[in-house]
Amino acid sequence: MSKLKKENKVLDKLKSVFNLSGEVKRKQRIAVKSDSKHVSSILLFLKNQQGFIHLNHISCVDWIEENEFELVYIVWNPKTKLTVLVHTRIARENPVMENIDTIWDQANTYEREFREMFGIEFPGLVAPKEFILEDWDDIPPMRKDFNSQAYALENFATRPGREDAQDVREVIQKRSGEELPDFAKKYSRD
Amino acid sequence: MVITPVHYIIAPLIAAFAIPLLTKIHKDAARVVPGIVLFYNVIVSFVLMKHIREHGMISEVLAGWQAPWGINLVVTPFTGYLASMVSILGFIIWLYGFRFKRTLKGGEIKFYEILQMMMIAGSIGIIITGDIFNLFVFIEIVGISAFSLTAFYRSRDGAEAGFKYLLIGGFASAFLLLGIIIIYTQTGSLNMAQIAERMPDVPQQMKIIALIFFLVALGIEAEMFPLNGWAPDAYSQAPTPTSATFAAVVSVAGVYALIRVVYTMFDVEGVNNYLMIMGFVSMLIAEIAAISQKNLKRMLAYSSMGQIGLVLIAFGIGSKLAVFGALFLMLNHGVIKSLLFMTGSYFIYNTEDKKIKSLNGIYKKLPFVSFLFGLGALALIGFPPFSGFWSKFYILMSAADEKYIFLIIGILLVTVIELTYYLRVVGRIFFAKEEGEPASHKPSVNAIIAMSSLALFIIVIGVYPDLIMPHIQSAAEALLDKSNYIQQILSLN
Amino acid sequence: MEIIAIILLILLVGSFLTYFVDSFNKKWTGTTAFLIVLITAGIFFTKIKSGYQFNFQLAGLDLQWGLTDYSYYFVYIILGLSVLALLYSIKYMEGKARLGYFYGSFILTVLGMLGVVISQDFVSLFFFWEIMTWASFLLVIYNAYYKIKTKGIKYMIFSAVGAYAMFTAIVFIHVHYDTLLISEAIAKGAFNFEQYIYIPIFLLLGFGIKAAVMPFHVWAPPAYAKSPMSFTTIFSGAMSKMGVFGIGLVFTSFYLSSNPENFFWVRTILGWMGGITAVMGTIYALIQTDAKKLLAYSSVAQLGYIIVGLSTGTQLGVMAALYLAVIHAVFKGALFMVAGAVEKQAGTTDMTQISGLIRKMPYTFVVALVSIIALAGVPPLGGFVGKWLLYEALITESNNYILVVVVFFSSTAAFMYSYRFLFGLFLGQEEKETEHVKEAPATMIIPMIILAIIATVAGAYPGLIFEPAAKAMQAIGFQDVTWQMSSLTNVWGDTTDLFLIAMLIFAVFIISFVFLTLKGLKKTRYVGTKDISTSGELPKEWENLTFQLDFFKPFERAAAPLYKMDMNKIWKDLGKNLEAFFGFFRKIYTGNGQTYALYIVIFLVVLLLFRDVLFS
Amino acid sequence: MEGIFIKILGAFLTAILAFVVGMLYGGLRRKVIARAQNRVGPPIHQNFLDLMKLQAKRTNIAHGFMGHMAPVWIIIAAMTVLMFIPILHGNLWFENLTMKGDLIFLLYMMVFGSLGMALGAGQSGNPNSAMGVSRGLAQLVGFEIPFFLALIALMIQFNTTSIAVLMDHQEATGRWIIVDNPFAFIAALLASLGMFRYAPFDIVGAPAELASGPRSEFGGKYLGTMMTGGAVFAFIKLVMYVDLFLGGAGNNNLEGLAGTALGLVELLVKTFLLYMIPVFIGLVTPRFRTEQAIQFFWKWPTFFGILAIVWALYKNGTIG
Amino acid sequence: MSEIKSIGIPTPEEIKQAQIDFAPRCTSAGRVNDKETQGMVEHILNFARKHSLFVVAYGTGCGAIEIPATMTSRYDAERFGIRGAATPRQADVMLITGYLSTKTLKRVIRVYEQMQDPKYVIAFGSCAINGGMYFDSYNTINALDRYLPVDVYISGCMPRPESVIKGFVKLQELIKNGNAGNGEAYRSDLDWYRKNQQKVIKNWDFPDNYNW
Repeated sequence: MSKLKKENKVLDKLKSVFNLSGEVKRKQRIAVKSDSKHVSSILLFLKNQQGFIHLNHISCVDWIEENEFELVYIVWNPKTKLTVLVHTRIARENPVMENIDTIWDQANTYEREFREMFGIEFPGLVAPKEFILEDWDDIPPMRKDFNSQAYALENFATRPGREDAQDVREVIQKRSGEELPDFAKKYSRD
Repeated sequence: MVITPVHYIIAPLIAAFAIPLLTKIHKDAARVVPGIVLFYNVIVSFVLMKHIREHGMISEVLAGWQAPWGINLVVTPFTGYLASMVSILGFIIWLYGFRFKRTLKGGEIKFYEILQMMMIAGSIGIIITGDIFNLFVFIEIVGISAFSLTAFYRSRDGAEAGFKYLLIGGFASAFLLLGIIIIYTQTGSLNMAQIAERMPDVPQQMKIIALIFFLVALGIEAEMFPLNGWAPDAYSQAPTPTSATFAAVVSVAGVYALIRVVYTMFDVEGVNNYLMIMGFVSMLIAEIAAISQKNLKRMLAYSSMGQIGLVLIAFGIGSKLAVFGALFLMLNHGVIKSLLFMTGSYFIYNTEDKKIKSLNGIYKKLPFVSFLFGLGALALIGFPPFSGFWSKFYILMSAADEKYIFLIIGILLVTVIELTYYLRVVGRIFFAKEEGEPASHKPSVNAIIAMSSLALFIIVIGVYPDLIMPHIQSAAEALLDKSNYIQQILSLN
Repeated sequence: MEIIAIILLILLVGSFLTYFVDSFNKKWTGTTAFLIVLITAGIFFTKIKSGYQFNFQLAGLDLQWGLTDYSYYFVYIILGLSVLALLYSIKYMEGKARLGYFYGSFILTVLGMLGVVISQDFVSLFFFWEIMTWASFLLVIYNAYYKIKTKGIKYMIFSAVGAYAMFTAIVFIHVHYDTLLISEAIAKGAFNFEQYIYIPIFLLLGFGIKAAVMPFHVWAPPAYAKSPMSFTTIFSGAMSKMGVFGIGLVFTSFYLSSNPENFFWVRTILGWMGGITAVMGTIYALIQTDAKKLLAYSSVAQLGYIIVGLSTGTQLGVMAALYLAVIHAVFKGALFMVAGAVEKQAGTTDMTQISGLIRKMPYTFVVALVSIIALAGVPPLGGFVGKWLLYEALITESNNYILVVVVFFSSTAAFMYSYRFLFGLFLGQEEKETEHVKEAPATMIIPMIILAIIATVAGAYPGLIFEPAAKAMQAIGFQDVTWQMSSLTNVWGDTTDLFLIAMLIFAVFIISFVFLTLKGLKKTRYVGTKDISTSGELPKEWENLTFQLDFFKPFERAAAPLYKMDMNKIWKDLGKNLEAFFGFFRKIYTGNGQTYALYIVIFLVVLLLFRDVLFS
Repeated sequence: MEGIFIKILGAFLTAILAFVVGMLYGGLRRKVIARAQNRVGPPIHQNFLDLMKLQAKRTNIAHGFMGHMAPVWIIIAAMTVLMFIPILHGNLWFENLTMKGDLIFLLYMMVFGSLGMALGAGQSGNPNSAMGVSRGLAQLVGFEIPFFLALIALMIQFNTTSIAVLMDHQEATGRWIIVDNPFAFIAALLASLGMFRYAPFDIVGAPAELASGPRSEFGGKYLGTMMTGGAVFAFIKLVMYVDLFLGGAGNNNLEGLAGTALGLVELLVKTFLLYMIPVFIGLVTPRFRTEQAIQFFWKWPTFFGILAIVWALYKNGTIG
Repeated sequence: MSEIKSIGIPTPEEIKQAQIDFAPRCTSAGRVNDKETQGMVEHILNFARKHSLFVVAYGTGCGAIEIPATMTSRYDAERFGIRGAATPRQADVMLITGYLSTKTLKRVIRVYEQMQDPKYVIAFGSCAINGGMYFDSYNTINALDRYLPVDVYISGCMPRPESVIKGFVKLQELIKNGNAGNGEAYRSDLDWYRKNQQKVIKNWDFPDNYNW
């Protein structure tokens, strides 16, 4: 424990200020979970008070079973070399998250991507509507309920023989007459 | 000879007394009678000019006393020329101001008309009198009319300007009287011809001191720097016809008095240089001051002072060509500046304030007046083919004859300054975007006639100066021929 | 009455007549003006021959009007260009306000210019010079609604300074040499730079300002650019040549002189001033974004060449100057007309606003192309001849090797703005804003085409211009001027045959054009300017593919030191400081009566104290 | 009559010679560069194949009249300049219509083509084209100055503006002008680097920056014709340099065909050697920025140009 | 994961139809340049075309990095007359280097149409052939020759420079035989291509007229 003094200090500080749960994952890495309402204040606090001046990344995970999106904000302190991951969850229906590109300009890019790929709305986000996709008219493609294969089959002409995207391993096995190696079975589609 | 020089004086005096009475009979009499009188003066001028061309100069004595003891009126080609010029311009200014009353806010039309008439008559008196004390009297007549006219609007600014004028005019009178006293004690005469004759006997110091008093006193009348502080205020506060009169008539009379004293009475060395230097300084300072003026009438006033400076320079050069140029310029300045004041008055009448700024695009409202103003401005700067060109041309020629190279360059540079501010105004009038909607007062018929005749004069003389040049030539000769003047007056008796 | 007086009277009366026609019927104003000048030109060219003289007296002065071969040469420019400009003007000015004012002043300007060249005495010269100046001033401020205070006045102040410098010189000629006749003054050696050096210097100053020589050129670009284009045509084409005319007159004594060493300094300085004018005019022309301004600066540069040519004083040099005077009037007249046509049809000449007019205004473009080629001095058009003469004069005759490089630099950099003009207005992207633009009306096209034809013919047969130019040179002191109809020869005997060049170029042109057109004729497609390879991107309507701003930025960076010398700023600062200085003097008039009284007293006391110094 | 016929035929022969040699030199350049980079490289006749292919394109796109005309200007300039430069001195067949070149005329005629092509490029509306033109014109102003200085030096040293007279002079004295005025040669040589537009002065068509600049909208027959013109132009420039500084070619005493052949060989050797200078410099240098290129020309080359003039004046007896 | 629908396998009829759709456009039948009809002049010109291939490399995917390698001294593509061209106007060959997203396809079509006849297309890698590992991606097209006529496919993921050169040599062979250059086929079958293209590119804003 004594080794992770810096980490614990930051975590304690955060816990004392905000109502959140969290843990020190490992050296130089702290993960906290918070309500989506408080994320911006936590980030501001980290940036202004604790010296986490750099936003590394924002990532989004679609927890379709729990009907939630998880957003992870990763910030970094260049002096202490600590990284804080701020996890938060928002509802999957009409997802709305607070816009933080006023805190870090580069957040704008991530938020544009989430808006396009997950359909999360960021009120007050000023950016062109289209980011990577052009003329997209389906549900956002990174959501897990989006069926990419079906979409591809429906929209793109497919080379004959590849319509169903069969698992070629069996064919290989049949042709070569060899047993499939274990690692190949492990990643089997079924 | 039925018409004599005394008619110049008598007619206005009688009319001045008669007008209040006639006003009782018909209220328009106050406006018509001065016109008749001034027109009569014009006739007198023509008759007298014709006479002196045929028979030589006239010296009329008053009340039977022969010169040098009595008061005498002298019409030489020189004085005759100036008197004619003054009377004609006076008449045109009257014509212009004929319907003047409508613009009046305070004051009474009859006083205005009487004072205006007296001012012109007094100026003529200054020019034709041969007696130095009489000169003083006429200067006082002009001065008093001028003070009252300056304060005619009874506004705060007008009163202030009138008071300033009065104050400085007081200095002028005092110094003039001092000078006259010194001269009288030394020569025992008040007749200019006789003074001139006896002048060589006067002690040098006395002569110079008397001259200095004359120079300062008459310098005030002739608007010489630094004695001309009254002028901008007086010009800008007086009614416009009066401003025109100041420029065209009163200043001419002032310059005449100065020149008469310097050229005829005294024979002091260095006066010419003095006139030249002071003339140049007046011109320079006046034009410099004019360039930053925001008020149109003040700008024109400073411009007048500059032009008078140029006249003084020419008189300072003193050669025949220079005097010729100076006389020509006096005429041109009278005509052109009257035109500018007349047209400028219509601009001011049509705007709320007297600012140059508010003249923007007034061309569209008053095309003819603007055209005349532009013409006047170009003529005053001295562009051919207008009359202003020739006078400036001859003055510069005479300066070149005397090899005053820096003077020439100086005059031309000052002309550039003059050109700058005049063309700025012209540019504003014709080309700037108009702002606001000032009331449109179209010029009346009499004003149009007055202004057109002046403009016509400018163009005609500009294209064909030979029309007027012989008269000016003889006038210049008469001025320079001092001994002839003395002899004629003293032997004619 | 003398025929010359009648001609001037026609113009004078015509000026007023036009003014009144305008208030009568606006449609006929332009036509009236055109007819008046056309009639004048007709009478002039039929009735008056070179050598004509008319003596008379005015205002006590002996005056003389007349025409030498030299002045007749300039009459060609003035009247020829004026007639074309007025023909052009009819449609160009249609629908504008104050036509009477415009045409009245226009004719007065023509009167002034004609007067200047027919004057054989200084008083008339100055008289007409001033008429020309103020009449043109009225036209310069015709368009400048906003910048009246700076733009128009600048022109007038510079002109006035020049005119007054000239005037000073004139009075001194009168004083020192007791003559007002130009020929007598030259004969008496007034311009010989021996005694009274200031006389020719002042005269050169006066003429030089009109010819927009280096430190005094600042009035020219705004004045040229702001005037209505139909007037700029003669403003730049003919009126600036009046300065050239005058310099030629003054230099007559140089050309005649038996000891030209006297003139070494003046011609060196003037030549360098011309060279620097050319360079500065050029480099400022190529950073302009307004086509009119570009042309205006270019005019300044071209006048620099003419001055250089005059200052060489050699046969080829003066021939170059006179030839350039005509050819510049021709192509620059045409170019200003082009700019005017574009302005009229497209509403602006700002090259950042419009582009790609070539399909909409093909005839205008062809004229612009021909004129620009002539301007750039590329063979086989007329401009090359002038450049050739100038270089050969500088290299072979006047041995001014560095100056020739300066001139060459200027004329090479002129390619840049030549291209910029064509590209900016006619080539490049066809934007939606210019879709409505149509070809200019015929009366505007015809004068342009006439000028373009002249520029073309002058390339193959420069002798047509050399002939009157040679006569003119003989009138200002050269003997045995040689010239050929269609070839150029320098003193070393090297010949360039222009007719053969023109024929060769024409033949190659036809062959390669036919080859290129006929080959795969059916499979060659003409597409719009939106169809360009933009890395596969499809240009959107709103996307800006026009490259117009900072067009020559690399050159600007490379030549940055040259751009630091901004004459305009120096003059502006001077003006501001002077006004502040004047403001100080104005404070003398405090408006307080007591102060004034104090002045009087002090003045009296001072006079009394210094009475012995002042008077005696 | 026969003389004229021979002249016209000779002019055609010259044109063909210039074309063939120019194209071959282009191919040679590619080969040399390839060998220098330790690879095989294209065959020497590669440029002919390229040209043939371009001319054989079935479809062509032009962006309007000026775009269509752009190659025409280049051909005009190339042919006219060619006709003014003597290929072989005193040879009956290669005198090119005997239009002995005036240097100032040549100077102006040589920019004719670039300007015409610039107009065509301008009409395409491609911003890259205009940008390339802007750079090209700026560079032109750069290298014309030293080149002109060198020419002036020659003019005043030998009192002529004609290229033919200069050749006569070299033949008469037996001394090349490179010996008489080496500084002029240096200045002109440095200027020629800009004229050839190889690296480091290939800023006009810089492929990675401007997508080949003015040419970006030309393909097929237009590009092919431009290539032809460019090849002829390269040859002309080389011949001009040889004529001016290296004594020209064909000054042998042999009669008839042998003399002509020897002269041509001499010409080819000289031009080839001269050509290799810009090629080798281009091989080892990266690209300048535009302003750097201009400033380069205004520094040392201009200095050498002025030195050349001083030298010429000294030799001429005007000074010193 | 259960929500993902299973994808129906196309019926044999559909497969047949698809094969018919592809058939005429994948082979070299119906070209303007049959070997039988090819005259002497055309033969010579084809020789020139074969040896002078100006390449516009559309770096769509990972194959873009293989092109510079191909041009280096080690592989020296220039000896075949292959040379980079900066713009489609000058180019003969277009290289599609790798997977092609729908967004890129639009640009590729534009570039292809701006090239001048005769023009050739070489497609790199399995992604360009059949979608490769992105076969089920929502934005990668699977069969390039549905949208553009392709002359040569180079298999591999990615093909090495040797393969690329092999592909070029194959193309040269085709050119020599007069079997390459599908510009005119594209033009004549434009409706079919347009239909396919418009299916992928939703917001179709190309100019109406086809621009060679």
